[in-house]
Amino acid sequence: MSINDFVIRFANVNGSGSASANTMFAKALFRMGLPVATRNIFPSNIQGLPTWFDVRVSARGYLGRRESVDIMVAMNAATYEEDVACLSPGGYLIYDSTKPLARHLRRSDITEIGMPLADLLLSEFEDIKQRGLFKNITYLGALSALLDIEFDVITGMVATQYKGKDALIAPNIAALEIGRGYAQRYLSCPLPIKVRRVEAAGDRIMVDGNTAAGLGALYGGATVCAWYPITPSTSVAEAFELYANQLRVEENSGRRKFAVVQAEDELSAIGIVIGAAWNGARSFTATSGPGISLMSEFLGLAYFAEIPAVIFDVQRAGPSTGMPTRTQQCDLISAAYASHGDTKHVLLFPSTPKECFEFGAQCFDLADRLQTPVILMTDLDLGMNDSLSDPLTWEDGRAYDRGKVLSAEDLEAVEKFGRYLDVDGDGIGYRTYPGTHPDKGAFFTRGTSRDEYAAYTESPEAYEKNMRRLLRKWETASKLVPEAVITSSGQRAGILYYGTSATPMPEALDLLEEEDVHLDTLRICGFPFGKEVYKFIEDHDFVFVVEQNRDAQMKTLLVNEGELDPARLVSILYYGGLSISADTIQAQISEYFTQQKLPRLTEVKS
Amino acid sequence: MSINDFVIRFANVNGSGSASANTMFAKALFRMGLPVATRNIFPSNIQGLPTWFDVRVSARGYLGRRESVDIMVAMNAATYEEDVACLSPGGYLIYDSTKPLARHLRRSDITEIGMPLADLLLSEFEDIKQRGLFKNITYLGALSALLDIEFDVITGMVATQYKGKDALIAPNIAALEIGRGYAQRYLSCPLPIKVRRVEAAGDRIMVDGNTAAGLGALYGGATVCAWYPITPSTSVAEAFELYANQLRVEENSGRRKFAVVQAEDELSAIGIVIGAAWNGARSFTATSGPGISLMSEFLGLAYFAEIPAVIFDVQRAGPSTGMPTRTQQCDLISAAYASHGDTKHVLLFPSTPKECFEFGAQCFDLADRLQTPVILMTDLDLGMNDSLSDPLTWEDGRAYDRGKVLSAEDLEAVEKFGRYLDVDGDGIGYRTYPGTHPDKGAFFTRGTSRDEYAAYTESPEAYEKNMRRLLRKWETASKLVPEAVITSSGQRAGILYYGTSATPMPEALDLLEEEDVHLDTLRICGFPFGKEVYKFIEDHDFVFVVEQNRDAQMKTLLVNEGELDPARLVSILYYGGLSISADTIQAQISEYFTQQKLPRLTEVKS
Amino acid sequence: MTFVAKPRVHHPKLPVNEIGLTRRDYEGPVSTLCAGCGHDSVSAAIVQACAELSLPPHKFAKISGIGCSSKTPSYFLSKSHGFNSVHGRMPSVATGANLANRDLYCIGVSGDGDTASIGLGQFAHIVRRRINMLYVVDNNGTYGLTKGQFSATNDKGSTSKKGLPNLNEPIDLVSLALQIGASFVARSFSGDKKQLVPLIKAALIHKGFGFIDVISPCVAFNNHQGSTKSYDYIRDHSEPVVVTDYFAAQEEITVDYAPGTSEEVHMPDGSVLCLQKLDEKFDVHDKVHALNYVQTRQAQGEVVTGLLYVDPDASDCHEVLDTVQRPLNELDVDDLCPGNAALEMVNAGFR
Amino acid sequence: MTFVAKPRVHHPKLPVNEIGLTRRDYEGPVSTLCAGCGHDSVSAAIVQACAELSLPPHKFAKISGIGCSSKTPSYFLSKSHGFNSVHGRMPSVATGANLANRDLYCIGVSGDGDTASIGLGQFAHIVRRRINMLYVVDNNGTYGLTKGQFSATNDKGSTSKKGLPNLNEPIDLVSLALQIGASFVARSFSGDKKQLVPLIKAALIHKGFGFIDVISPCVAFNNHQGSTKSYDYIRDHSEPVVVTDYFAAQEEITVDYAPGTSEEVHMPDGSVLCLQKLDEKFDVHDKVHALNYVQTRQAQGEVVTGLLYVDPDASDCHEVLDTVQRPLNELDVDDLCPGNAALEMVNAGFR
Ligand SMILES: Cc1ncc(C[n+]2csc(CCOP(=O)(O)OP(=O)(O)O)c2C)c(N)n1
Ligand SMILES: Cc1ncc(C[n+]2csc(CCOP(=O)(O)OP(=O)(O)O)c2C)c(N)n1
Ligand code: SF4
Ligand code: SF4
Ligand SMILES: [Mg+2]
Ligand SMILES: [Mg+2]
Repeated sequence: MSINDFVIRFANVNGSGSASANTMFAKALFRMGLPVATRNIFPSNIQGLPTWFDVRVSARGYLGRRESVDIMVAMNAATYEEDVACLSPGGYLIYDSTKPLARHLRRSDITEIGMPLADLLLSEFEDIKQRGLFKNITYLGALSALLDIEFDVITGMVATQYKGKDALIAPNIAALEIGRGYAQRYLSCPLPIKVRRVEAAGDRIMVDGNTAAGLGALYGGATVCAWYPITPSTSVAEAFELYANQLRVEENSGRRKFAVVQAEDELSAIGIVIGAAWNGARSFTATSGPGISLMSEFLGLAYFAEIPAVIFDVQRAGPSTGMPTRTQQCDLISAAYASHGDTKHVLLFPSTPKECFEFGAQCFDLADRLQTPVILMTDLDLGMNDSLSDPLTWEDGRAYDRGKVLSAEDLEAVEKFGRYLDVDGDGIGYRTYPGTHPDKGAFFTRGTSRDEYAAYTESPEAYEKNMRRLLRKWETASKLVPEAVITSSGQRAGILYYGTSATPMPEALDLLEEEDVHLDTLRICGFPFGKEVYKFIEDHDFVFVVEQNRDAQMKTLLVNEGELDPARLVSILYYGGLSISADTIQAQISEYFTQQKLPRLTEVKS
Repeated sequence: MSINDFVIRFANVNGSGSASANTMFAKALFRMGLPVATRNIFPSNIQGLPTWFDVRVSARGYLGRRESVDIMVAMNAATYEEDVACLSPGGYLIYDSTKPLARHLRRSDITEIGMPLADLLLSEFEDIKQRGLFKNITYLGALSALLDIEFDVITGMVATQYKGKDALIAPNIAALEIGRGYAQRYLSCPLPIKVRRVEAAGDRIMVDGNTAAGLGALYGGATVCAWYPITPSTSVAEAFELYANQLRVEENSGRRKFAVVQAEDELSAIGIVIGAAWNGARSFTATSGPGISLMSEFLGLAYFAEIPAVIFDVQRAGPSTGMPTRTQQCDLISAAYASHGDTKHVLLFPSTPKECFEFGAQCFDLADRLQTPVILMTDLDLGMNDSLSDPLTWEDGRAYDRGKVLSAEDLEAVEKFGRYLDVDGDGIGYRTYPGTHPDKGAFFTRGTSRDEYAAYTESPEAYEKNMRRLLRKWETASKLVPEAVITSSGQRAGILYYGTSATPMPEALDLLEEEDVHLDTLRICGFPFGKEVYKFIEDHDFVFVVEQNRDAQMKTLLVNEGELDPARLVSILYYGGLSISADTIQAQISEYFTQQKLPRLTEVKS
Repeated sequence: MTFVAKPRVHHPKLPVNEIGLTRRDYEGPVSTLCAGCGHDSVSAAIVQACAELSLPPHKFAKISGIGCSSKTPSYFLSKSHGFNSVHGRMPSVATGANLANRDLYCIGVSGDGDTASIGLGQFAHIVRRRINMLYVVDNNGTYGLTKGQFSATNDKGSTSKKGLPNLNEPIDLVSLALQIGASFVARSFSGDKKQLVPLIKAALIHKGFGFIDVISPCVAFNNHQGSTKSYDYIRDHSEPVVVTDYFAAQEEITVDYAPGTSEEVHMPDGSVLCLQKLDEKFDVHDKVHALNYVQTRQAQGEVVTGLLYVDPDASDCHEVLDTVQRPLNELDVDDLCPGNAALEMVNAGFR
Repeated sequence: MTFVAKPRVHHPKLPVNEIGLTRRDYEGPVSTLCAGCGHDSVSAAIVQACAELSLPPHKFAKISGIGCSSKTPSYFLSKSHGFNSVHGRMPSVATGANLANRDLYCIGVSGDGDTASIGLGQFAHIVRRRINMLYVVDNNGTYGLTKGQFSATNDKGSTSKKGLPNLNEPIDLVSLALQIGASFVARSFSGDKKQLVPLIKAALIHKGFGFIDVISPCVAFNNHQGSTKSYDYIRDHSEPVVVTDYFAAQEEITVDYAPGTSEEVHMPDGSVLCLQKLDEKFDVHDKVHALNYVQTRQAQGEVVTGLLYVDPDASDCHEVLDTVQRPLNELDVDDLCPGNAALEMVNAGFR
């Protein structure tokens, strides 16, 4: 008997309307107060290929991917065999029993729950397309009975979903009832796995990271968004535009206080962002790996010409087109050192939708303050799946930090304006927006070497001086990016992670605790790394670094920027394109302890 | 009194024909058997800005840049002051005395040698443009007397230079004689600094690295060259085309056995290279930093789709447009890890024109064998300046290694062709060219994940397996790239360098020896690094790493790929855009020994 | 369960072509595009054209960018190599492939996003380079694979699935190709195989750059009312200007058009295009005229289709570059390496 | 010694314009281009046009790519900000700049390499986006800064300095701009200031995308005999089709053209373009016609110059996007941030 604790997987065909039905399922559980996490595993294709939708319900609030499946709703003939195979022993298989199951597909260690879905719908709906769509709703109805979901919550979901298209509400509810009725009549309900209303979700919300990031840009004061469609980042720009149209329109005129341009490609998108940022507007683009590659020449320009461009990189599995609908954390090196020559870029690593919002907004302050590109490094797993998140909040009265910008009055007071003078010793000069003053403060921006007064030069000394100042600015950046989040109980070993590798961490740590492995933790939020990161590493004998790429890219950054001995960092890697699970982390760490013959007891450091 | 040992600097205005006169000067000395090195320091501009041309003559054969100047030929009014200032005490200043020197420009610690050049030419040449051109030749004539250069060698140079434009020979020789005559009559000739015929240059040649690299591509069997103009790489493609037109034309038809395409940009250039390489032609492009940035998406495709593309990166000072006519070694990270996702690329590092030729040719064998991009990392200093080099040689009968390519007959023998099967355990599959066989061996190439039979898949296991195979291939690559060049006398400390940082090394080591600093040396020739590189580092207490960039990019690669403790690598950096000098290396190393209070005696390791 | 199977129909007695192959030998594996997608019809037309031309199915190079359209080369001609490269860069990859082996038939397939947005520069420049290939754009006015954004060929005023109008002027690829100087330019419709197949044949045989802009509706994102790239809209607004029939060299010419409106174009390989001009004044050999015609009709809301321009005597890239007849990828060290003696001469020049 | 000084001439009594400034206030530092380079004349024409229009010299944004041409914004209007960006990407940077502050006059300067090769895609798409700016190409048919390679606007058959003929067809930027839908299209010659200055004025005042292709000879690499972009060649082959005079809103119109061949175009700000048509049949408001005209004359070896097309009522990007009148870069947190209460409503939607 298990309450509020299971993984259910829906195996469907994409383009068949299943995603919205499955989302309703997840959201209904959420509305019953359960912590739920969803993961949509979809193909790079529009219609007709296999897709899976995992919903994890966890009484303890674990939101990471789990390797095992307790309930399989197997609706795709093409993957039926593998779907049945991946069900955990003791699990429940829900299938369409209109045709009998082939003998070789049957398993004795699971419970098979057949429903003649096709038959049920055949009698109810004439239209073949409708039958397809309502099939998903029908199994949802059955699940409500099987899992003991409050029915009015589900019907409420339908009402929310089809608000404005009211004609659809009744047939959907009818379909729900067909499923529920069949289950109540013919199946033993509820199953030993079921749900029960709790208050665990609290005031939390369910939202995807991209929507939150789009809202972050909106609240952060972005006025120019230039983008080019690419999975999994498209919905960032779409969310920005959607909410800006609602919340950022001039009162009387109805005119827009923002501009969204779907550019012809990523080169153009970043160029627009840089042009707008140079001209004093907060601007951003959203893209994924291939876009970062294409933007790299421009990113070098922005670094050297000192332009506050903001980029949201929603990472997907590379290299090249790779697996565009799978998740990874694999663009760290290409983003951190994007462009030829000696370049370095500021990165932020959100772990939750709320951080997508907050860091998303903060990017603009940082970019303006540091006069350099800032890249938000999120990924498909966080960006495109609905996750449980604390509600988004904004402190009214918070001002934007526009950085060192001289107004006409400021310029009047300045003897001789020098764009690249390091007046304050923090490596950051003062800039002016075009058109500020009739006589003072105009300068020529270029990607070529110049002196402190922005005059072109090829002098080795002037060049080197400028490059050293940029390193000073880098140092300043390390103090401004969000600090790492640390928990410490004085263990000998630590574990370090970032972004979505944090999601399975509470569960992984609990699993490890059970094995008497105790670790202090550090979650990286920004690059360049603050002192606290290096101190944490120094304070531990060795530190695990968890990441979702093959080449241990965060480790590379840590070692390279901090002059660390790489031997002290032990990589825990997963790069299969699904999100890393607690099981994977636990297994690799456990293995390491065994191999290194390390003791597993808490050892408080002397 | 100094014989065959000095640095002479010509300060001119660009677009005034000085480069060819100064080159004749250098070549004349070379023809007298002297080891000479030239360095043209030119602006990113076509006409009217300052340019300097350094010629170093060294009896000991040192070819690196030297910081001090013994003779200054100051022909540019705009830079006169700084030019006079940079002359070493005791040096010689040659200037146009038509107008008297301003008092504040005079120095008592140098010898001023005035020649009324403008006056001399005024009477000889009517045309004002001719006067400008012949002025350079006239000071050349004077120098022949001042430095005791064999006059027939110089006149011979003129004859070579103007072969085909015979009408120009006589007036040039007349101009030479005007200068020589004036010097012999009015100046005390020769100076204590002078030259004398020796046999030190041997059978060596004087050639720039780009020409040698273009020849390397020609000898290496490249048939498709696609490029886009960019300083300092343009002359690679031009040299390839020039010599191919001479040496690679079909006998009877006169048709070309190669295709050169000036593409519309670098994205297109690399696309053409990849398309041609995929279709079985050896193909390459030449570019510089901005081009590498633009090519990075395509480089990721070539890595993942396993296409043997060859790129010659002639590095210039970044970031961004930076200093396009200055040299650096600053594209290492962007080339090695070009593209998003987990990518790594093979790099070769030539140090001399001969290696530009040899490695240039070898790139094609390596790319075909490894089925991956190979990037030749040269730079402006090596690429655009004439250097002394051993003659280029080719072993007749040497075959091209086209790698694992199946012919129609091979395919007949194969049961089931699997493009990405690791049959040999070296991570390299067998490929087929399009059109090989009517029924077998065709496959679909893509930048997306696929199984061993080239079928599209999003399976995590298939993806991971493929990515691990690529790491195996990387391992194979480390055994195939040119080995590091090591000299060892069992010192405690070593010094590691690559590319043009090797040029000043003999001199730097001699200077250090004088200070009782003795170092074993290793010159890196390829990436991924071979075992010998790590062994060298292991065998020494610490190792200096000499490079011409700000961010110690080679050190980053060494640490990252070898899991080294970065504390053992001490960076010697110069990034002012001129080439690194022996003085800089010596000073930094000496400083390190002093700071670390290290003993300076040879200590043979126990 | 949802079964999405597009079964391969078996024809027990498929007709064979001149080289003894059936249509099946030119097909590919089952498409994974949406049922009803115009792109699948384009693929089918390519299969038919290649089969009818009796070209050896392995002697093709199929190149594409990224998009639903760019996936299609995996669904036809499975005996030939294909290369699904990166977004917008098919033209450069195809250029390289053609330079490496001039003997292969090169087919490039792209989408309107792939060609008219990110790839516009490469498109214009491959036209200039006169690569000998068939360049097909599966033009649906939308970004299918990224789920329905407007593409640059989407007409001003045409609406999205949600009903929002497009505010930007379209880029007309046919006009662009004509203006930049393509030697073969046509427009067609995926739903009109009768028009499309002869055009594909002619473009394949044409020596030089053969461009066909195929309106190919996206049933998932751009086939609604309000779209100007829907099946219905194109059926209503397409205005064929020339009907083209293709006859191979030895084939008997079996069409008989009214005199004055017809023309025979003789291709260098001996094959013949029979043209029936539906607008008498239309001249298929005058590109300025064709451009003017297309633009004028477009201003009137008509979509001109058919063969718009052909220069049967055009030169291709290999002629311009004067490369050898043998494919460059067949040359080996003996052909390519000038040897050490030559190098010694080269060295001498550096002394 | 070589003295290369281009001294600034002093005019003791320079005339002042309506806002009390002299020509000097619109100039920049001394150019570092080659003496005689056409680009410097274009810069001078921009200076003259801006001064005559009495526009505040700091209210400009000057954007360029990379090349000799792209350096020129540092040599005019030194009181305004400039941005020498990366090769071929001026259009995108200018787009961003214009979106951020619609009140600045935006001048983009590019080269033929910068625009017709690497930047062709961006060029086509900025036309589509209707950015309100003056876009000038200093067109010399060559890559000046990289020392004389053929560019994509170099005519077929035109020779290099070494005498080798160009084998590729040119890309004609004027035709491209017309065809893609630019609302103001002109061609001129750097050596013809009388023609060029009014065109620059008109393009600056034009609300929308104003494109001027200026043939601007490169004395270092493309001014020899055999070049079709040399001073001599253009003087011989340029065919002005329309003479344009620009009159500001209050100004008295002082030209008097023969009736039938003249036309007054009224710009939205009240200024007037007086056009004298040298070819009576030429219609400056019909882009299909203009394109046809340019292409036809081109085929005859003539370089049509002058104003080729103008739509004085064109809309610009800000109208299409319906942005607020205030420049976006002036809006601060109070204008931009919807505040926490709104966020709570947003949160509610996620429950
Ligand atoms: C560099 C890059 N940017 C963006 C994408 C995402 N992307 C994939 S397909 C596509 C558009 C395809 O549209 P189209 O070429 O019209 O093809 P269709 O799917 O409509 O046939 C885009 C933007 C990508 N793959 N690569
Ligand atoms: C990405 C990139 N590729 C190549 C270059 C080298 N480059 C500098 S200027 C130039 C061509 C300029 O030609 P054009 O735009 O016609 O300007 P012009 O000098 O003729 O005025 C090139 C190719 C570069 N700066 N950046
Ligand atoms: S989304 Fe559109 S273009 Fe893509 S396969 Fe489906 S119908 Fe075709
Ligand atoms: S090289 Fe040509 S384009 Fe460049 S400045 Fe000189 S004349 Fe002008
Ligand atoms: Mg499309
Ligand atoms: Mg040019």
